[in-house]
Amino acid sequence: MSKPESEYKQIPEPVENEVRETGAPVRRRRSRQPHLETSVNMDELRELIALIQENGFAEFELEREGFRIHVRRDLAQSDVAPDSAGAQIADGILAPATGGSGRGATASPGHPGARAETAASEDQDLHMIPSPIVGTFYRSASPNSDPFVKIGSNVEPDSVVCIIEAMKLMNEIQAETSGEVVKIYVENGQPVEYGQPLFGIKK
Amino acid sequence: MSKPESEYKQIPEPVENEVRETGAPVRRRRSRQPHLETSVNMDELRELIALIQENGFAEFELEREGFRIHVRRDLAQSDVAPDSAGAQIADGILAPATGGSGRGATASPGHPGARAETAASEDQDLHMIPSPIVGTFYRSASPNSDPFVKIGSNVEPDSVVCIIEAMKLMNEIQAETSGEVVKIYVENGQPVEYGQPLFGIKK
Amino acid sequence: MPSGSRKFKKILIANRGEIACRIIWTCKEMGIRTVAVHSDVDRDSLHVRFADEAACIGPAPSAQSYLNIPAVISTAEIFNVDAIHPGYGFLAESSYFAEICEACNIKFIGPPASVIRLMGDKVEARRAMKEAGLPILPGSPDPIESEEEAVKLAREIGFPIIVKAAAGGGGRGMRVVHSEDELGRALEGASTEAAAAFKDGTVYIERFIESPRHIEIQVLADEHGNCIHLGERECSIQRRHQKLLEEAPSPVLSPELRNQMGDAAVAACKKLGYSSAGTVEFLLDTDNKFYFMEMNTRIQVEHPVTEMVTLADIVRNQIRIAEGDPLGYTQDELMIVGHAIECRINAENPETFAPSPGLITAFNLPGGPGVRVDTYVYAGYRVPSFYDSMIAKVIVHARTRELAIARMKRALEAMVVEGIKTTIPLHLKIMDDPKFRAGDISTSFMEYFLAQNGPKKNDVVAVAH
Amino acid sequence: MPSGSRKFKKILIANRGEIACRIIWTCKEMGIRTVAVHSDVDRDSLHVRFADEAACIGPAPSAQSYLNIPAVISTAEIFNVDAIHPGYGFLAESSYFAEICEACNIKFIGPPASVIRLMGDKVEARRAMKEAGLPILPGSPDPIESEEEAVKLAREIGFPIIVKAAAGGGGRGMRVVHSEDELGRALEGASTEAAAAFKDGTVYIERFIESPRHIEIQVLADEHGNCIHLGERECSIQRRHQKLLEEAPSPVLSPELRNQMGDAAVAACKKLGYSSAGTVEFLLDTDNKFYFMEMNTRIQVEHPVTEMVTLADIVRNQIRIAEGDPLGYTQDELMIVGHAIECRINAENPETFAPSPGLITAFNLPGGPGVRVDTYVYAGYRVPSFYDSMIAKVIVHARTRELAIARMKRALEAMVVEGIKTTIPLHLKIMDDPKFRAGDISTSFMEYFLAQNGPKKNDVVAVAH
Repeated sequence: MSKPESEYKQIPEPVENEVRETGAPVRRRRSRQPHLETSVNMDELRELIALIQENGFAEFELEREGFRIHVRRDLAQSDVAPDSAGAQIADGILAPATGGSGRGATASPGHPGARAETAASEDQDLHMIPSPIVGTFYRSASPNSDPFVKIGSNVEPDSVVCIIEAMKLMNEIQAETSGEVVKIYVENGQPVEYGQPLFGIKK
Repeated sequence: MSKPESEYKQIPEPVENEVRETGAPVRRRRSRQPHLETSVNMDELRELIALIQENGFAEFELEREGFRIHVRRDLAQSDVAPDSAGAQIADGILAPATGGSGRGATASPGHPGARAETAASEDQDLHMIPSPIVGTFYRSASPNSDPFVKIGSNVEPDSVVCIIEAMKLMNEIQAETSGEVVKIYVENGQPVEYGQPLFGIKK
Repeated sequence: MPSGSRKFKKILIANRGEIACRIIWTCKEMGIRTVAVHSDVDRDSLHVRFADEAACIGPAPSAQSYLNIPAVISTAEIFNVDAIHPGYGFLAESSYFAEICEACNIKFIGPPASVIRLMGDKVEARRAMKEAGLPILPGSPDPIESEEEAVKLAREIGFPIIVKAAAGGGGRGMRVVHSEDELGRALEGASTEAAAAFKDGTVYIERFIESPRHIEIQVLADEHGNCIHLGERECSIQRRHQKLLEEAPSPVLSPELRNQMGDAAVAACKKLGYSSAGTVEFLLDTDNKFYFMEMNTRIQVEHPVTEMVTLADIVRNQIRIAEGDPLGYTQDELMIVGHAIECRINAENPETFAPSPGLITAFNLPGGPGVRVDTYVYAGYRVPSFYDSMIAKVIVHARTRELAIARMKRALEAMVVEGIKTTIPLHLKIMDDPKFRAGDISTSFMEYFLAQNGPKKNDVVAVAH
Repeated sequence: MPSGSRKFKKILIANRGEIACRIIWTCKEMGIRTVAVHSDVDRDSLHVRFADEAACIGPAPSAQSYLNIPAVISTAEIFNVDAIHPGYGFLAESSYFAEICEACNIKFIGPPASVIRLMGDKVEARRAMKEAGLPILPGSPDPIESEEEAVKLAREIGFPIIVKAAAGGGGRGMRVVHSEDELGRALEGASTEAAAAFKDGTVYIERFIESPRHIEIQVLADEHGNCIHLGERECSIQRRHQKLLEEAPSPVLSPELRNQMGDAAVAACKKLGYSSAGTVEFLLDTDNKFYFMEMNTRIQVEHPVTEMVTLADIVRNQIRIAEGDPLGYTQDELMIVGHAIECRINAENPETFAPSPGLITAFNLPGGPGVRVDTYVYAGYRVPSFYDSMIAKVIVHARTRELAIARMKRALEAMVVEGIKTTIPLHLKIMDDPKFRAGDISTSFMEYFLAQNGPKKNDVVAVAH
């Protein structure tokens, strides 16, 4: 940190139209819900579940080499919320998908978000604050200042919860929700990717 | 049929050990039940579920070499006999394999047995007499003699039901079961492949 | 090791799809680690799976992910890469991006930013290439300022002429003009279209050649002034200026004409100070006269046909050049063996060309002698609707063009893609076309072909979800 | 068209697996219809799917289906085929089958039955090839009748010697003998093993060469007396006399030695009246002396490496020769470009070599430059336990051996086969072995390699159901 000129190297100004829109980094705010996309087998499972739903089975169970699905539907009380049933099934599928079960797949060992996402997926009832950009996560404004938030902190939508450094620019991230911080998924100084869960908020 | 020497051309005698066992054709008898190999993928699973649905099963369970499927359906009234249900599903899996539903597949348009087998799979309760060899199917000993059997004929295990010509040799095929001939799946003079259903017998 | 030589330990690939995989294969062969960047809908793409490291850099729209320079650079810095390979499309021809890489001490795998910028402006490129000795079509050396100027110039050149966007590409901002009274409207139309597409309404005019061939020369130039060409590619089979299939060599080029065009391209690149792989595109008229059209300062989709007939690995050459190595062989050592054809397999309705993204339910790749497939999809993959529709390239190589056509047919017949529509049936029909088989092709081929094989009146146009 | 030329309209392929698919690809390219035969467990095999017509000819055991001559001939007659291609294995080297085909007026795609029979008897083959001018190892020109005769001969030759079965192949009925007192037991053991395996206990002895290379010459001969060779294949990487990977060209052959061995093979084939494709196998000792070992009168598993470096289609040549055509090119026109390697991917435990049949749950094929895959399996296919364990061949081609090794590594890394065990990890380790990389290989390579990389003591040997 001795020579800020070299550390905080200035990016040349854009000179071409085609990419100017995405030019120099600016302070951003998170704009998206957490991403819960899963890998390959999800599609088959989605089809399978659709089939089960369409056909109105009371119970469905499938077990196969490290993979097992079991669906039961109480047809007597059809007012059971289908959403929660769907969520449960999605959960069962999410975990192995992250582990790289798909075909044609070698896991990406260096994938910065892999571990954190797995952890995050366990916390069903929490509201996630995902990273709006790829960069380096900092819990405080400078090495010797206090973290913006800790476990137990209460946040409002405009509370700054962390900084993500990208291309030497410090982007303050706001909570955009209110509630209590109950989980912090990433460590200070850790790289984060787009959409990676940062905080779990209990409303 | 003018020159039997050329029509019924003689095959040279085997001169090497390695294939001598399978040498000249001899009269054979059918010796094997149809093969019930399974392999499961989404397409087959979809067919399976459709099948279960169509047949209105209350419950379905299949377990095989690391693969197990169990489906139960809430039905107010159901008198489906479980034994025949099992047979139906086994047939259901066999049929599409012949039809070429798998991936990477172009149907074999010239496949001599495709149509007949599909037809045969519809006749669930019949005992099948399959062809023990590949060859040409004849219903009678010569063009101007009567067919060995007709619809309604009663057969005993040693009854000759047809001739299959292979390499100019006429192979008499015996019924190896007793009962009434209710279906004849192939036409006189038609090529048949190994395992292709020839007759449906009602016990 | 020559001075300035630097060995890359890790490369970031600022792209997706088959070209990202293609670059990964060569990096693996060279022992270079790879970092994939991807949008959030591309998590299941094979380039993410086969790269050593990967980061999601934004949501599906390209502008927020694959064109998001701060996100790409930030990822490059986090993963501490030595170089960035831009592939084709996206940031590949952004001189701004190349400059940023340079400023951040990340080697941009491509030519100098100044050359990218020069070749990106079609008017400037024509002027520069004319100075460098390449024949150009009679026409405006400068942007057209007024209709009067255009009329005067058009009279000099003689009709038909073509109006083109200076910043153009992909056929947008173009108008063919057959007579003086059409000129005014054509200028206006082309300029408006160009302004909308490229944010630059500048247009120029040049002589229009009916039914030319599109022939391009692949060049390789190192940073030490060495430059060679790898022969030509025949890319005349186009629909709306989008190439559909490409061949090497061209069925009509004599060895003399090949050398003449190749030598001209090499001489121009040397004068330009070009380095890396690049492609000089020419129009070839029916008298075998050739005219410079434009230069692509990047790897091209159709590079594999050249690789098949020369056994060169063009991506490896790009990387070695970027590392500062001199070219590994000379023009005299180049050998062109046999004939190669590439068919672009797009997720499109083969009759209406409507995009057909969606879930691939079954996938079988052709194998056997002389068949190469570059792809990033697999059974169970959902082709997203956000990007280019090309899902695979099938490339064949055989002793002769006739054998290559037969090989392509059987390869396409053995290729199974279920769940989405693809252009495989279209390519199969092209392989059977008598004019194609005779090598009697030009950039008007597809107009003729589609008139003969167009969709039947009552066909339902199925646009997938 | 030369006299005796006949064009095939339809060919029956008396085989299964990847070679049946391989033959179908070429038939499609030649516009020849194909008939597949298959056992009842092979209904879902790709050769059945991609042939124009198909018939089930028997139950799973080969003797009742793929070796069932009446069923094959009967099918050929029903479908009215012009010719039968036997592939390799099964009926490919049955002179009896070739004779039956001839008697039934069906062209057997291979050499004359008399040549197949001659080359099938290893003692007779050695005598014939010696007469035809090929160097053979010092040893018995005749079957050994008694131990006394063997002792006398062994003293002349000098120890070590090897006892071999006349009808042998695949390493059965072989014994290396280092001293006179071992000789009696070796003769008896080899003869007993040969009698059990081949129903013929005849043995002979010859000089044993320690750590030779296995080098084979690919020949093509037409029915008009023309014969050429396509260079050599290096097949020294074997385990229990089963080839695991093959290369072309050999890392040690000089152009002079290649010509010498090739010319010798061609001269011998001409004297023999050989036609079709064939392979003359040689042992090469450390002094670069070569000795005739045996001749394979059929297409070989490893033929693709030759196809990669010569751009020849060997199956096409077989068919054209069988049609009565003269060879399409001369020895002078042959060019060997670059280096090719083939890895045989077997459904086996890569450490214990126990067979691993079963359901393939995921399957991804490598693509990109210089990679060819010949296979018949797919995701969802169940590898049967009745046949050969080879499920695929991965072949790469690059400018140099070093680049080919790097290419093979990345291709194997991109190849995913889940649900069964395969030899992919074994091949990956071989690619990293310093001796292999240096080209320092012989037929003893795998003994050295497995001693270094063998299974750990506590490994559970997983034999699949």
